[in-house]
Amino acid sequence: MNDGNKLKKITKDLWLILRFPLISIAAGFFIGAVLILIAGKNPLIAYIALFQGSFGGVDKIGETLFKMTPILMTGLSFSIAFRTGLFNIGGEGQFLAGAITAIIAGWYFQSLPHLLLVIIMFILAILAGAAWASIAGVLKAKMGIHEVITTIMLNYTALYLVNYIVRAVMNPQILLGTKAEAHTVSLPDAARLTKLKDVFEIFGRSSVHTGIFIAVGCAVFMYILLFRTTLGYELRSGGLSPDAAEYGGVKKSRNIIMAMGISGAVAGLAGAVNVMGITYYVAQSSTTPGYGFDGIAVGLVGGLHPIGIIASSFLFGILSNGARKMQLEGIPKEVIAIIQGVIIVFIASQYIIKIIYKKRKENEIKKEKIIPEKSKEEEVR
Amino acid sequence: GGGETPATEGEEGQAEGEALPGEGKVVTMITDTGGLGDKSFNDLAYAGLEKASEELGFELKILQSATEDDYAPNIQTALEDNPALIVCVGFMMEQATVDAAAENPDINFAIVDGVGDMDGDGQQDVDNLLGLKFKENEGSFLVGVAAGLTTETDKIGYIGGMEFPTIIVFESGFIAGVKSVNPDAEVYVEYADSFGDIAKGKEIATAQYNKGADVIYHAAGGVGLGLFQAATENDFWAIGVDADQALTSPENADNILCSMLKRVDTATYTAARSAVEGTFEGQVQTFGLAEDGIGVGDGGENLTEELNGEIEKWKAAIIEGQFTVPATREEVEAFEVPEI
Amino acid sequence: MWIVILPILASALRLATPLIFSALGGTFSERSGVVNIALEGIMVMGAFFSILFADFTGSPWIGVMAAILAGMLTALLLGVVSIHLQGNQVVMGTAINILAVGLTSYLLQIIYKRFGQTDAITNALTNNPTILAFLEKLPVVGKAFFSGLTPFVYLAFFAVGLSYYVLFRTPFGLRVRAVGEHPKAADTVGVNVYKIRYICVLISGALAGIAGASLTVGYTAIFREHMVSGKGFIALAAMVFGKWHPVGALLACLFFGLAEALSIQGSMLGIKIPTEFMHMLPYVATILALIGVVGKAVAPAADGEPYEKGEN
Amino acid sequence: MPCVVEMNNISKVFPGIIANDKVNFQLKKGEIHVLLGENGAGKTTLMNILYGLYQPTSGEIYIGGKEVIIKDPNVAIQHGIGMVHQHFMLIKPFTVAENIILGNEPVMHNGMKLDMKKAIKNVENISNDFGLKVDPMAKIQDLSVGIQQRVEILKALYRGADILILDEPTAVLTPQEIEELGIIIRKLADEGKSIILITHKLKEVMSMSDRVTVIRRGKIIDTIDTKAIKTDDLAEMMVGRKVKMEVDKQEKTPGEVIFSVEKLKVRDNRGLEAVKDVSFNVRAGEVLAVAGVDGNGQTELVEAITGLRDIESGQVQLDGLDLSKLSTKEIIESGVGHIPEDRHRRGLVLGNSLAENMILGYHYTEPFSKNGFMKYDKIHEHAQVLIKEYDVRTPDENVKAGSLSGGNQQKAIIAREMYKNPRLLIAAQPTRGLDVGAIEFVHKKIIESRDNNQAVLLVSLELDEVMSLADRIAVIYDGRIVDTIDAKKATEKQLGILMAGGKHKETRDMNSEVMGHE
Ligand SMILES: Nc1ncnc2c1ncn2[C@@H]1O[C@H](COP(=O)(O)OP(=O)(O)OP(=O)(O)O)[C@@H](O)[C@H]1O
Ligand SMILES: Nc1ncnc2c1ncn2[C@@H]1O[C@H](COP(=O)(O)OP(=O)(O)OP(=O)(O)O)[C@@H](O)[C@H]1O
Ligand SMILES: [Mg+2]
Ligand SMILES: [Mg+2]
Repeated sequence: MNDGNKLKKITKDLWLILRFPLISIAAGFFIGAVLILIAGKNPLIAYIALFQGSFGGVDKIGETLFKMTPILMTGLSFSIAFRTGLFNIGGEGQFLAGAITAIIAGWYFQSLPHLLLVIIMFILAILAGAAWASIAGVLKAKMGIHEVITTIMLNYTALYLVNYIVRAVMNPQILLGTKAEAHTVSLPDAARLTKLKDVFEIFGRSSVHTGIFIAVGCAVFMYILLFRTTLGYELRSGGLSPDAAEYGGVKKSRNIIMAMGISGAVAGLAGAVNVMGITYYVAQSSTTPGYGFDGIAVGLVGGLHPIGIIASSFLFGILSNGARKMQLEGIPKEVIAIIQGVIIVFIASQYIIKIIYKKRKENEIKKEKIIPEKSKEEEVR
Repeated sequence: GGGETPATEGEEGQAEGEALPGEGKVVTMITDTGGLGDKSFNDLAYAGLEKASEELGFELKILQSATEDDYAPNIQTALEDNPALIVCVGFMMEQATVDAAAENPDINFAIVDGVGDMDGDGQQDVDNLLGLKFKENEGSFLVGVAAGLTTETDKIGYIGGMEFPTIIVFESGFIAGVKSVNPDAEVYVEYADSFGDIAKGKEIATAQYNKGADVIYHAAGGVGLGLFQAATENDFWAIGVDADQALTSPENADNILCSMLKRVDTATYTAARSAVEGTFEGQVQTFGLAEDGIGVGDGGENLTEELNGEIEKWKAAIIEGQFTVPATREEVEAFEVPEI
Repeated sequence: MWIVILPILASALRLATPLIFSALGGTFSERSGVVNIALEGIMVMGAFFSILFADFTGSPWIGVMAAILAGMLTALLLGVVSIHLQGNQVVMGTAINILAVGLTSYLLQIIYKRFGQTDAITNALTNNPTILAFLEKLPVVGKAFFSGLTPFVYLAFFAVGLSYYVLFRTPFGLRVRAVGEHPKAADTVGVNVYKIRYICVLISGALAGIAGASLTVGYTAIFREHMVSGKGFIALAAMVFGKWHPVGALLACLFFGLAEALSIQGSMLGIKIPTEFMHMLPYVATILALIGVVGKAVAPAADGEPYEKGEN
Repeated sequence: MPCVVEMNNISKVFPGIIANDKVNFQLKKGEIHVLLGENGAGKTTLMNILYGLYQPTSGEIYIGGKEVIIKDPNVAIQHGIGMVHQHFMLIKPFTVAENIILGNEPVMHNGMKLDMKKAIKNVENISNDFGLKVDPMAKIQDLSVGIQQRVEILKALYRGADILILDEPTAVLTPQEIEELGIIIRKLADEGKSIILITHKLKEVMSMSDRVTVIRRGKIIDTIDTKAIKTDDLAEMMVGRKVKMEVDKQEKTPGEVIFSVEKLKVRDNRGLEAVKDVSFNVRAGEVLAVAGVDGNGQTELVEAITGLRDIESGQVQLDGLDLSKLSTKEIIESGVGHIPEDRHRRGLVLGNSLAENMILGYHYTEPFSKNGFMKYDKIHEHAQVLIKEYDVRTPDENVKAGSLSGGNQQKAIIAREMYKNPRLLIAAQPTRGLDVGAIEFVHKKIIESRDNNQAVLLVSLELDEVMSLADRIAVIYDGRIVDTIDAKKATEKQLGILMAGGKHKETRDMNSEVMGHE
């Protein structure tokens, strides 16, 4: 094959992979444009703002990467469980568990050197997220209690538990003796993740921090775990066909607990990365942070595949980051939510396109009169 | 726009052609996660800035934060316009604001509901930051007086949004006010753990009413709408917060005894004006009864003359400094009803 | 004693009402094989549109109709994508949840020119229906219990009974359950799988729409962003808890409502534990109840599986 | 005799394959017409077209001489066509009556309410009319396959079917049940119903049918009077070559007992005792067949041995090792190979690639896995070798296992299990639904295994299979081994009687047994 043909093939493959998402994105933006018009604004200006906000320089890209960091991780977290046949709606709670654990660890080990401290915080947050998710995992594995119920309930439980810890345990009033605050003590500098802008000036004002590497690392981890390791093979098999996996010597209950645990671990790590990278403390809140739910959308849009999830979290990052600039142009920020929703709708219904392709293929066959399968078999005989 | 908050309309019409001092300048406001429509400090802050913008001609931009980690990036985005002032709303944003102010000494910042003292030394940490603090305990004290004198059952309710220190300030002032005029009254204190769940607000209010409460005060944002609904249905008194809620919820005006006013709009208005006119100074401005930043609103005209008189009496005593209004539960414990 | 308990029961019923409608909606849809993660979003739509129309027409009942319609239209979206186009039902539900929040906030700004909330309506359906007014006159229970009920509470119980009847006593119900268990088997005896699923998804939308209306027109008299905040998901959990059965869903919702009522009134009952733990009660209690009482819940066999007609 | 159904020039194209190629098919009134062909020949497809489940790519259908377009099953039902599908179309948690009336329910109160009383009455009526005994109130999930099939037939009759299509109805039945089915359909034919019977069992063709149409690779080979043809010729027409019907089995002296089951008790999903005090043993180089009607505890027995189900009490020993407390994984490791009865549910992860499926069960062992990582190059190599060796017909090893035909799926499973070179090979219903070519292959492999000195436990209800493969036959009935006999001495009749419930009972008593739940 010569180079020209190769290039053609690559472009064709790329198109095959990207056509559904691209059409979906186009549809989302089209409907968004209509809504912007109705709101009496100029869609062109809005979208220029959106892309400037997300791509208008390295610093803007940095900001997009920043936005993408937590949702990439929760997207991975959701997908790992989903691939094992578990619907983990509990990303919110596991995220919170990781976040508050990072705070606690950061406080009690604050005298340790940076790298060691960070690693300890990560490990503990991972364990906390895993433990929180494992409640649902164990209840499912041992008692058959549906994980949808338990994870939803555990989200709220985590929220209120964290609120309590913020108010009555890790509050500066209690630990430092200063006035009461609606948030925990702040992480010491040694417990914070480095901002890229502090190392590379080119990142300007953006908030992106080294957490993005951890997030991408998680994607690589998930890829290797699912598609390269024996455990991943077992998890996937269990997700696709629990009975067959059991037949193959894979324990159902172990699979469930492992999958929930790993899923929770990634979400917990996401929580830690988020406090260590940007907020530095956990505040009392009336609602869960939302990243767990975003992770569901990100994971599903990304086709539950690590590479797809990197792409979809990047897309969501672009949208929510670009929304800032759009807001400055006076465009309702809800338009972005609607665009996101429409994109997901179209990705969900990519079947339309599949049908068209199927029909086309059938017609081709009719024309060419492909020889039936069995005549090949005859040759073998 | 930020709704029907009671920012007084720009009366002084500008003469045609006269260049406004704010022309070409930008002021950006950043909300906390409550966002616009909270009927509280976000809306009020916006109303004050809108008024200033109309009068002074600067361009007002707004950025709403969806999550806590939007605070810093939003400030960074705002900085790109090189604005005359960045107004950050809500104590939750204090840390992010101080950090950004320290990094950008040439830009003026204001923080609503915050001081800017993150290291806890009692001093503002940066010079280019204007802290706008309110003494909600003072206003809550006065509506507590109204409640204590109005109740016939000697049972009074209080609904807080979340058990934040800043919300406990309302609770403390209110209880002190009630106790000052009606030592026998019992105050039911309940937190909704939400600022938006109207249904929960209505349930709590109904429960307090069922236990005999006939005046209920809230510091719970949207949850308070449920209180108003319950008050109207069962015909008891509710007390509003932040804005004059008899005006913002006119359907319930007949049952809103009065409201604890927090003039965030006045504060942001003055801040914007000083920034545009070049008189901005980094400092802490405290708004209490004395500064007219806190007050009692009676848009429903439900306060009797007698009650008004009592409120005025206590107000004068506070302004004169005859006693300090408690702002924490410990201070309420230690509070002794002053003789005035 | 009753004077304390009865209002709590009334409160539990009020809190359970939106959940009941929504969980019933979920039951219809999932019994026919369509997973409905979109309950939350449909409730948001119902809550918003009921107030919008009640406000503009002055009639709360028109508001309820609007909620039903809005719910059905939203559900139709779920239907078209997940039934006809065989899209992923979970993805679609997630999309609807995002869309509903975005769209209502957007419309709020476009229509009310304001953030956050609509106007309040003045004639919300919060009083006992006139024909049942006599209940309020009963001694003790009248004032303490019945006066606290809203028309939607009665309607919810009626809806449970009706749903049970429809699902388990009518030919339609038999077909619904068949389609949810084994769509191909239903197809081969001439049952139109798509039609049944569409009808069920629409019923689901109507019920979740009413759930939204019961929250606003039937209770708070106003729509505010984030006021649904997770109730659709709780309803989803209740549906599973109730084993995809209308009566089961009812019991699960009542259980949850009671726990929530207790958590709200807890401190007034003299229970002195930190408020956060009080608010945790309904969620923890649900988990404990599942551990203690209820065994394995088995979803309809074809729940979540798109059905490709004929050629598969 | 007039033709009730005429299918002219029917073609059906699926992506990548022509399932029916200009097929012409006629069904005469009152006849039993067998449609014969290998796996994947296009039989089901043709019948699905007649029943309105598929639309033909081209061609016409005439019913009673009139051209019709059967756009969906409703239209087929209106034209008096009923179909019993290869994979039963029954709703497991529903009762018999509910299944039968579905789509055509008796109602009261103007259609507002199901009239279950009437439904049950109706079902009882047709059940009596046609001599197909069922309990209308029983849940499908509690019924044996044979009874389930009756329900399927009743479903069609309830809808007034005059033309009855039975797609591989005998694949899951015992000899007695098959015989009974033969009587039933003959009776139906005598009453004027026209019957299309799909099968690839030649014996049945000979005994049951009036005419037979042979289809190969989507094309009709011929339609002939059954009386005018011999079995061997049919087989040749069907597969296009000579087939050996007999299994080549050499005499062999078995070795020591290496596998034994003692006083085994196992409960089924409903908690009832399904295996009651079962004891038997298998020697090296011996095939022990457990013969029995489906639902007599075989499933539970095999699941218990392989660790897929908890053992209530008793012992299972392989080479002196007690398996009863071990996990599935440990049991596999101790040298058990298992061809499961349900290849879709147990045998394959249909959504995984063929290559990934061909290591299931030893996926964690070297060389396929090392230090917790999968070695995909080794895995693919392995799959390619097995595909070649076992003649699995597939484009390559990367396709999803679910996209293979049933026979090829079975070959893949056998290849995988044989590769382990197990001490004990459990083969449960290994040829269910396979065509003669495929069966020949599977049988050859099982005998190879035995000749390799492995112990083979064959669980089957196909008497031919049992008799030709086994050295000893243990007959299981109601969870007990009722007798164990030397295969050389066993007769079909004797086995049939044993399978139906004991030495002294008559065959027809079986009916009351399967009916026996109130
Ligand atoms: N829905 C479908 N899509 C694509 N191909 C199909 C479909 N159904 C059947 N086929 C293909 O059509 C061919 C004929 O299949 P069909 O089911 O009619 O065979 P059959 O004769 O019934 O075989 P068996 O004896 O195994 O039941 C096979 O090659 C099969 O793979
Ligand atoms: N959508 C499809 N695409 C490709 N092949 C299909 C499709 N649906 C069914 N088939 C194939 O059609 C063939 C016939 O289907 P059928 O359900 O009759 O299975 P079968 O060959 O009889 O196998 P089994 O004995 O396991 O039931 C199978 O080979 C199956 O893999
Ligand atoms: Mg300081
Ligand atoms: Mg077939």
